[in-house]
Amino acid sequence: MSSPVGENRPSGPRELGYDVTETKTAGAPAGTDLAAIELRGVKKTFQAHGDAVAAVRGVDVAIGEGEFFSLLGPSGCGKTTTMRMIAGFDEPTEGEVFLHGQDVVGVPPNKRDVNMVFQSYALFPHMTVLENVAFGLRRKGVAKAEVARRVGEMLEIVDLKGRERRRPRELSGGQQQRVALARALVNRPRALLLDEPLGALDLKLRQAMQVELKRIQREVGITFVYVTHDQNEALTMSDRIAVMNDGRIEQLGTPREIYERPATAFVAGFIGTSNVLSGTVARAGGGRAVIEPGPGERIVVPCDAAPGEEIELTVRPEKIDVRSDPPAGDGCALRGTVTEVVYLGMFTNYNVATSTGAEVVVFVQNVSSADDVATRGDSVWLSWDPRHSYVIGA
Amino acid sequence: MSSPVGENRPSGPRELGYDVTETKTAGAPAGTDLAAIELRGVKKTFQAHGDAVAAVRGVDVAIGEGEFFSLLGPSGCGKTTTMRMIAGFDEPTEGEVFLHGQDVVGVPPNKRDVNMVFQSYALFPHMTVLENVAFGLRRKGVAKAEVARRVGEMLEIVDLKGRERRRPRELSGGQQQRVALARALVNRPRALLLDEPLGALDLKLRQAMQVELKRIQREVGITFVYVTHDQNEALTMSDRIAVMNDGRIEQLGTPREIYERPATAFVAGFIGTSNVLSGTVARAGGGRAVIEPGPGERIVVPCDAAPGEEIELTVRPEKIDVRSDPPAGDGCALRGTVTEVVYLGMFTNYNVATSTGAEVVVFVQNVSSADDVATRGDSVWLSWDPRHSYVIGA
Amino acid sequence: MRRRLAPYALILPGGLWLAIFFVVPMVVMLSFSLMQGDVVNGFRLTWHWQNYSDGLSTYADQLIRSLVYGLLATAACIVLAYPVAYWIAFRGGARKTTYLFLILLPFFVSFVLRTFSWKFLLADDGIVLSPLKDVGLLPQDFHVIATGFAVVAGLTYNYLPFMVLPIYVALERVDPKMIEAAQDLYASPAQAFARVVFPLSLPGVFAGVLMTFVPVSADYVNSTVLGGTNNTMIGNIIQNLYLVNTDYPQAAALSFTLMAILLIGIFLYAKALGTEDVLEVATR
Amino acid sequence: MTATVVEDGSRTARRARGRWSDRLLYAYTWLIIIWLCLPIAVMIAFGFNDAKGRLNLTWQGFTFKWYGQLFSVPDLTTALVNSLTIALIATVGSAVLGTLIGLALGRYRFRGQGSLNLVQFAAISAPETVMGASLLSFFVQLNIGRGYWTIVIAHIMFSLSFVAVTVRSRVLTLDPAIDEAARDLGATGWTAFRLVTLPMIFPAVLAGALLAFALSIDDFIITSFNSGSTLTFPLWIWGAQKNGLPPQVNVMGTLIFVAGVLLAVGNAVLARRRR
Amino acid sequence: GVKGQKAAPPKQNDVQKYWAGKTKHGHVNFANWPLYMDKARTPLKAFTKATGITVTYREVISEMPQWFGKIAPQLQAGQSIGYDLMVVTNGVEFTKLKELGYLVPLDHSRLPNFAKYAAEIYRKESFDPGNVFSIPYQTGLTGIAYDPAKTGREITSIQDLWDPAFKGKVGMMSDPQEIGNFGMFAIGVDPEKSTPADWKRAAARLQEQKSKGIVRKYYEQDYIDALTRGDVWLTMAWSGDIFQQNLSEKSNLKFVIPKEGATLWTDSLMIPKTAENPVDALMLMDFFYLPDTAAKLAESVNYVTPVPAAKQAIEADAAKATGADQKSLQQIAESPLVFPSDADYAKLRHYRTLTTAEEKEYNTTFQHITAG
Ligand SMILES: Nc1ncnc2c1ncn2[C@@H]1O[C@H](COP(=O)(O)OP(=O)(O)OP(=O)(O)O)[C@@H](O)[C@H]1O
Ligand SMILES: Nc1ncnc2c1ncn2[C@@H]1O[C@H](COP(=O)(O)OP(=O)(O)OP(=O)(O)O)[C@@H](O)[C@H]1O
Ligand SMILES: NCCCCNCCCN
Ligand SMILES: [Mg+2]
Ligand SMILES: [Mg+2]
Repeated sequence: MSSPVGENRPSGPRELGYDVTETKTAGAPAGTDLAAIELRGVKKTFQAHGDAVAAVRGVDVAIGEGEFFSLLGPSGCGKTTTMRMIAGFDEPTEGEVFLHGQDVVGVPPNKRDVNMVFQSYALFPHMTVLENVAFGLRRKGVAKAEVARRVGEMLEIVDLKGRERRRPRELSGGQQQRVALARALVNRPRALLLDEPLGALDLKLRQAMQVELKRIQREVGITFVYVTHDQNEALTMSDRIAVMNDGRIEQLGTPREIYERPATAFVAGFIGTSNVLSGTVARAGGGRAVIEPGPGERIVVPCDAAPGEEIELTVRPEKIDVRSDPPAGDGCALRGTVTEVVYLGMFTNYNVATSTGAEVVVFVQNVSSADDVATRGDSVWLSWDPRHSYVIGA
Repeated sequence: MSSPVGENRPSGPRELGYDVTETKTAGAPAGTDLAAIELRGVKKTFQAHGDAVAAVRGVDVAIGEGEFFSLLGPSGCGKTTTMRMIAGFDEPTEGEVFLHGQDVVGVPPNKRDVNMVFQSYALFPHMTVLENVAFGLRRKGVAKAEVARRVGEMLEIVDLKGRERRRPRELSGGQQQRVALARALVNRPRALLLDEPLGALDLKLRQAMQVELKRIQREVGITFVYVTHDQNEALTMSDRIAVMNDGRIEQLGTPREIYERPATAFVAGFIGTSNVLSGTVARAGGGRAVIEPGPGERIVVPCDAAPGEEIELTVRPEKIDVRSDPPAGDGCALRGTVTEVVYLGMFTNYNVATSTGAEVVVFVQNVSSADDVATRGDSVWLSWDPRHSYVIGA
Repeated sequence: MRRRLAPYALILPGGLWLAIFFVVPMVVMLSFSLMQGDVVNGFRLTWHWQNYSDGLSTYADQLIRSLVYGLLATAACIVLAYPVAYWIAFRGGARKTTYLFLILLPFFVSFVLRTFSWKFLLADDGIVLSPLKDVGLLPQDFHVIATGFAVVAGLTYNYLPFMVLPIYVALERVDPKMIEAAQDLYASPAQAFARVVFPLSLPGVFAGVLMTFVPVSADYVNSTVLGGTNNTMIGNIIQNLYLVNTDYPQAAALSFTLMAILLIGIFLYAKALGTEDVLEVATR
Repeated sequence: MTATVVEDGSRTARRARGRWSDRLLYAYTWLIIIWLCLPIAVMIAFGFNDAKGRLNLTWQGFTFKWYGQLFSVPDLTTALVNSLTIALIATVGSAVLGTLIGLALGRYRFRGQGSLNLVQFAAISAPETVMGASLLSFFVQLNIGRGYWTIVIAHIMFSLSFVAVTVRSRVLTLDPAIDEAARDLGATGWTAFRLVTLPMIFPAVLAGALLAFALSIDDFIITSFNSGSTLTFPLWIWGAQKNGLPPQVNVMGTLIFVAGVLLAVGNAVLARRRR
Repeated sequence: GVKGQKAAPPKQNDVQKYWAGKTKHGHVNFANWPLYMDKARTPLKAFTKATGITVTYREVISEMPQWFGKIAPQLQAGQSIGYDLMVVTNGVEFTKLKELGYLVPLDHSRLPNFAKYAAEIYRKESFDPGNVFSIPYQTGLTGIAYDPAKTGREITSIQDLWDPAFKGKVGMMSDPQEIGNFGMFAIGVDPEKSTPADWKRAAARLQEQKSKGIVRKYYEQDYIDALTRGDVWLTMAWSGDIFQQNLSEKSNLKFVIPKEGATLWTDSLMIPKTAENPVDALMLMDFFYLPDTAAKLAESVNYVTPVPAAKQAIEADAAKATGADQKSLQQIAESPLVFPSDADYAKLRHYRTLTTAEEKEYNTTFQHITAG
């Protein structure tokens, strides 16, 4: 299910609030459309205890200049391995890696123009913040004054001015994170690879750092390749997301594409909560199929199924409306009984047992606080726009 | 700001979906209304390096039989210390602890009829799952056959049948967590104390375990005292929540009370996201004050402020509506410009710069996917029901 | 590819050193143990297995005595060291390192010198016994030196820190939460110790035994300095056979016999303890 | 409820539960420490004994003269110098070789690792008598005469594994990503080792080296097998003891002791400051 | 296997072959027993003054078998043992050194003092007839030393070493030959004429002494330390040691020749074949035969000197001295322990010469006791 190279590459201002146009021109030589990073048919097999473990089974992807690109997927799906092949710590068993159009297979990490931010930060504990950040420049033989200037600038950007002489252990988790970022960014790499850079932080700090990271990326305009297994993080920050599973990319697209139109059942299940309903098509026509589980009930699905066919469809919990009387119009309508109401502050979670046999989860935003839409045991009607019923892969 | 003893104790079926009535009668001797756990004026001061550290500054609380009670608060606020005084690992410097009506100050932990689940589980690494779970019963001298029966039953409940012979390190994090739970529950304690039992798990597993824990509590009907610093966790699971800060309880109430009517600025800030607006009262009357930041704009606040008074109010992001034209009626209305739109799957986050000077965050549930309510740079109107403007502490 | 060779490059010098000066000598000694002859007429490899049986029968007393002394001293070390290690690990607080340092102080004085120091302290007419004899508390011919007790005590003294350290390390690793968890589950403090703390510290005891039992059983300095006519240990014999009698075959055979017995003992002990991987514990 | 109500009078007592067992353990620990240090105290004291004859057995008055005549027993001085130089060479040698092995064992998985571990385990736990004897057999077989350098060889041989084990356990706790980070930032393999890995494992190398030094300077049994006619401090004491140890031995023992203590304390202070 | 190196007896031209081209280096390393020269090393200073050769003197020998075990491997490897001159007792070790060819044949043309002053009996000792490899340094006896304050009575007999009253307070020697001899005396056998059957009986007697806990320990040279400390009250001892100990420690120890007899031994000077400074060593050997040197040595160690002319020298010294010194010098000149009469010699017994084959049996028999 991996997308052909470049197919999904963004070609203008993103639908997201973040304007990346400026950074694109800043980061890449004008007039070229070379991808910052390109993987072609990349596979990686490890030999472990005599067994061959296929960590990456074939990845094709092109990441544009200045893009915030996320790799999202469950533990062990090959995210880190993909990243390490870009950085040069592992060499692909098969396939090619291009950095700005140049094949870099065989080039050692210290000769690649990308830098990495490790999950554990991997700060040098015996060096001060300053020495950590200056490390890369010094290795490149940059002049002393220049090093000082650039490090100073970078510490400004990550808001660590005044802590130059501290050692990593004397910093908080968030500060350490920023040192790791500065240490990589100060080298002005073609691309920055971040492997779950927020994985070790607690929720509050994590959220704060997400905002920070995004700000910094916009400021420096460098391509970010971001690994996470946290879907919220990926949705919040990315221009595009590649959802990986078992060594392959299952879907590649903008956050909205991935959330609203998951290409596979895996993606649907991995991103957000989904209700899965199934039934036999009663009527069909005009690109729509209708299931009628009971009197007055109907599930309308935009698909080409024929009557009598058994289909399976998906609806997101927040798309569903709960009401006490049957909805008007010809949208989807389903009757059920509330089995569970959990108040979650911003919204309330209702579990509704429906006549299809499936228990449907509904999220209702708590716009009004006084009264709940329904309580446990209530008989209710669920309704939603047929556009939100989708058949996976269709 | 701590509530007087018992004041907030639930006295009937909770507003929550969880029905706790059955467990109440199961857990407590019928006819008594003794609290399972009661703290009266409890203070704890530690001597550290010659300094006196006041960890708990005066806590009064009564926790009912069969209740799921959470202690929520930032790191270092005294949650663990409070818990340890209930379990008997620390003795209060002042005040009394009652377990089911009996003063237990001075009673060692092994003589208290409560059990604890530790954050790190504290499983005995040299014992099998079975030995771990049987440990407490054996210490109490329960007959062999009885031990076997009860341990078997408990392992069934926590879904660990068939792993009796494993050692803790051979189990996954979630399984270890369940062993810890079983080890405590099998003793049928009066109350179970859980100190951030999910703190070490990753997000996905954490969510799964929340559901599991809640199920088990309902099944066994034992009082749970639950410590967490994760607000979502507390909201999801608790019958009542005590929000602690700096050694004191700031607010005690149901999740809804705490979320919708935070008693202090601290609580409001700690639970969920809040917008804070301020302005000068233009008109007042009928228990309502109105601020008029600009033409056609008004913020209505249910409070007794007099005209000319400067007031500060709070609105939750999900209570606010975004529209392109001014709202009708006499609700709150505020004009602003969208500065940021972040798509978050279930909902979209809008940042709106308003004429009050404050940037207001609005969460809009993504009921319809086709079009965003607004895009960056749009001029919009925000509106909300005056009931949702509240002045903290009022 | 270079990565795959890297570890070999790293271990090469040290590995060679161990191979040439430890492994090969062991093999040479093994070959010696099967030779016959003497320095004057030379030694020839005749696969003379009798060296082993001769050694065993001639020096059975010393061999057994060494093992008994080794066991006694090791046991004494455990009994004496455990409470100290326990106290430092759980109650040492901020002074932990200071206490450990005090325990290690004797190591800054030569082992031989320390042993002579005891001989001096406990001399028949020395500063401890002499006053007691003078006031008639002890008979004139009472003595401590030149007894088995003195040898075992000396061994215990010299190796005690080797027992304190590993037990301390193991106890230090025991999460205090374990004790609380046990008490929470109705264990009295004594039960919490017996069922949780002690079993968890066993790897430390094991490491301590490994570090004391072997050297103690093979020691000869203590028995020479503090022992009498009936306290000769197998170490003395081996040393004598090598350095005095130059009877290399017999010495080599005895050395191997000793080593085999000690290793078998260690493995049996490890088995009994349930330590799955002896090497893992030992080389940790 | 298992808890029984206790009368109010003992309330404060109940709040602070008794700790008599702690006090007992505390006293016991000090007793052991005193026992351990007693011979040292005696050794130091008799370095100040104004002994008149050949034997330094009974207290005959206080004097500093032995400190003045510290080097008046020429062989003793030679032996001490031998001991010190041998210990230094052996320390450096085993620190270098052991560190390399420790790095390999901690960082890589490779064929032969098991055997290397086994050999090291054997080298650590083989009885000294056996090690000394086997090395002697080896030298005898090859017709290599014993002396200064055979002692050095033996000392490196038996301390090497201790250094390797110490370094290995430190390397195991290192985040491998740190080395990769250095490479990622443009450092070559050697630069990464020099600037990043070595400084991080240095405390372990130092600890291992100190251990090696202590083992070497104190070794008697293995040395006695392989010393030929070269004397070290322990060997000299052993030989000289037969007709009474001169007070200079106490003085030198005291000085070595004090130096060792200062070294250890200095190291600890340094480590604390570095932290 | 390791080659044996049994050497053929030296032929006449071996001496020339060895000494040809050897020159004086101005330095010599001398290995000796403790308590075998005064603390000031007077004879050595005189030697340096006379010849310009400096001497490194070390008291590294305290028991014969140990010393042999220590040097044999080096000598076998053809390496220096660190000494050019050493003092070795007659007995199995000397025999082995000789047979293995580890000793330098002496060039008697360079030993004029020996030729001139050595007593006749020392020129034909059975262990080295013709002094091919060795010339005597001192001879002495092994008897019993005791602390009368502790024993509370005179000690006169070997049997006193078996007295249960001294349980745990008796010292015996660990050298198989020394202890074997005493065992033999105890059962009334002349050691020199003993048979393997006698060894067994003697060993049984010694075993009994050990089993009863009478023996404190089996000592080398360190018996003297134990005696002085009070660890033992009576012990086998070498004659001169007691004299010196009394001198230096102001102790009141006594030495007796037990009525059953005592052994006479000879400690000889010899040059190991790997010596680096043989010429200087040979010069020092000869220097000890100057009557003056011999006298100084006898005055300080109180062993039997092989130079009869030393007696006059001591008497001359006594004449010059005054008071207590004079008295003690006179005592030395008259002491049977320094200048035994022929009658004295008759009472003394000699070591039994053992072949390599006998040695093993002999050693096993007695080591079984001492290495208990
Ligand atoms: N050096 C290695 N040797 C053998 N197998 C490996 C190695 N590195 C990774 N693997 C395997 O390859 C697969 C992919 O691993 P990878 O680290 O890329 O996953 P990931 O997506 O980063 O997971 P996580 O979210 O847990 O970090 C896993 O099955 C892992 O066990
Ligand atoms: N044994 C102790 N000695 C000294 N101070 C202590 C001790 N235990 C806790 N404190 C202090 O008491 C305060 C409260 O600690 P407590 O562990 O109860 O916090 P908490 O709410 O559980 O925090 P967290 O969420 O981080 O676990 C803290 O300031 C802590 O440093
Ligand atoms: N103190 C000098 C003693 C010399 C004794 N040598 C004789 C040894 C007889 N075995
Ligand atoms: Mg990963
Ligand atoms: Mg806590």
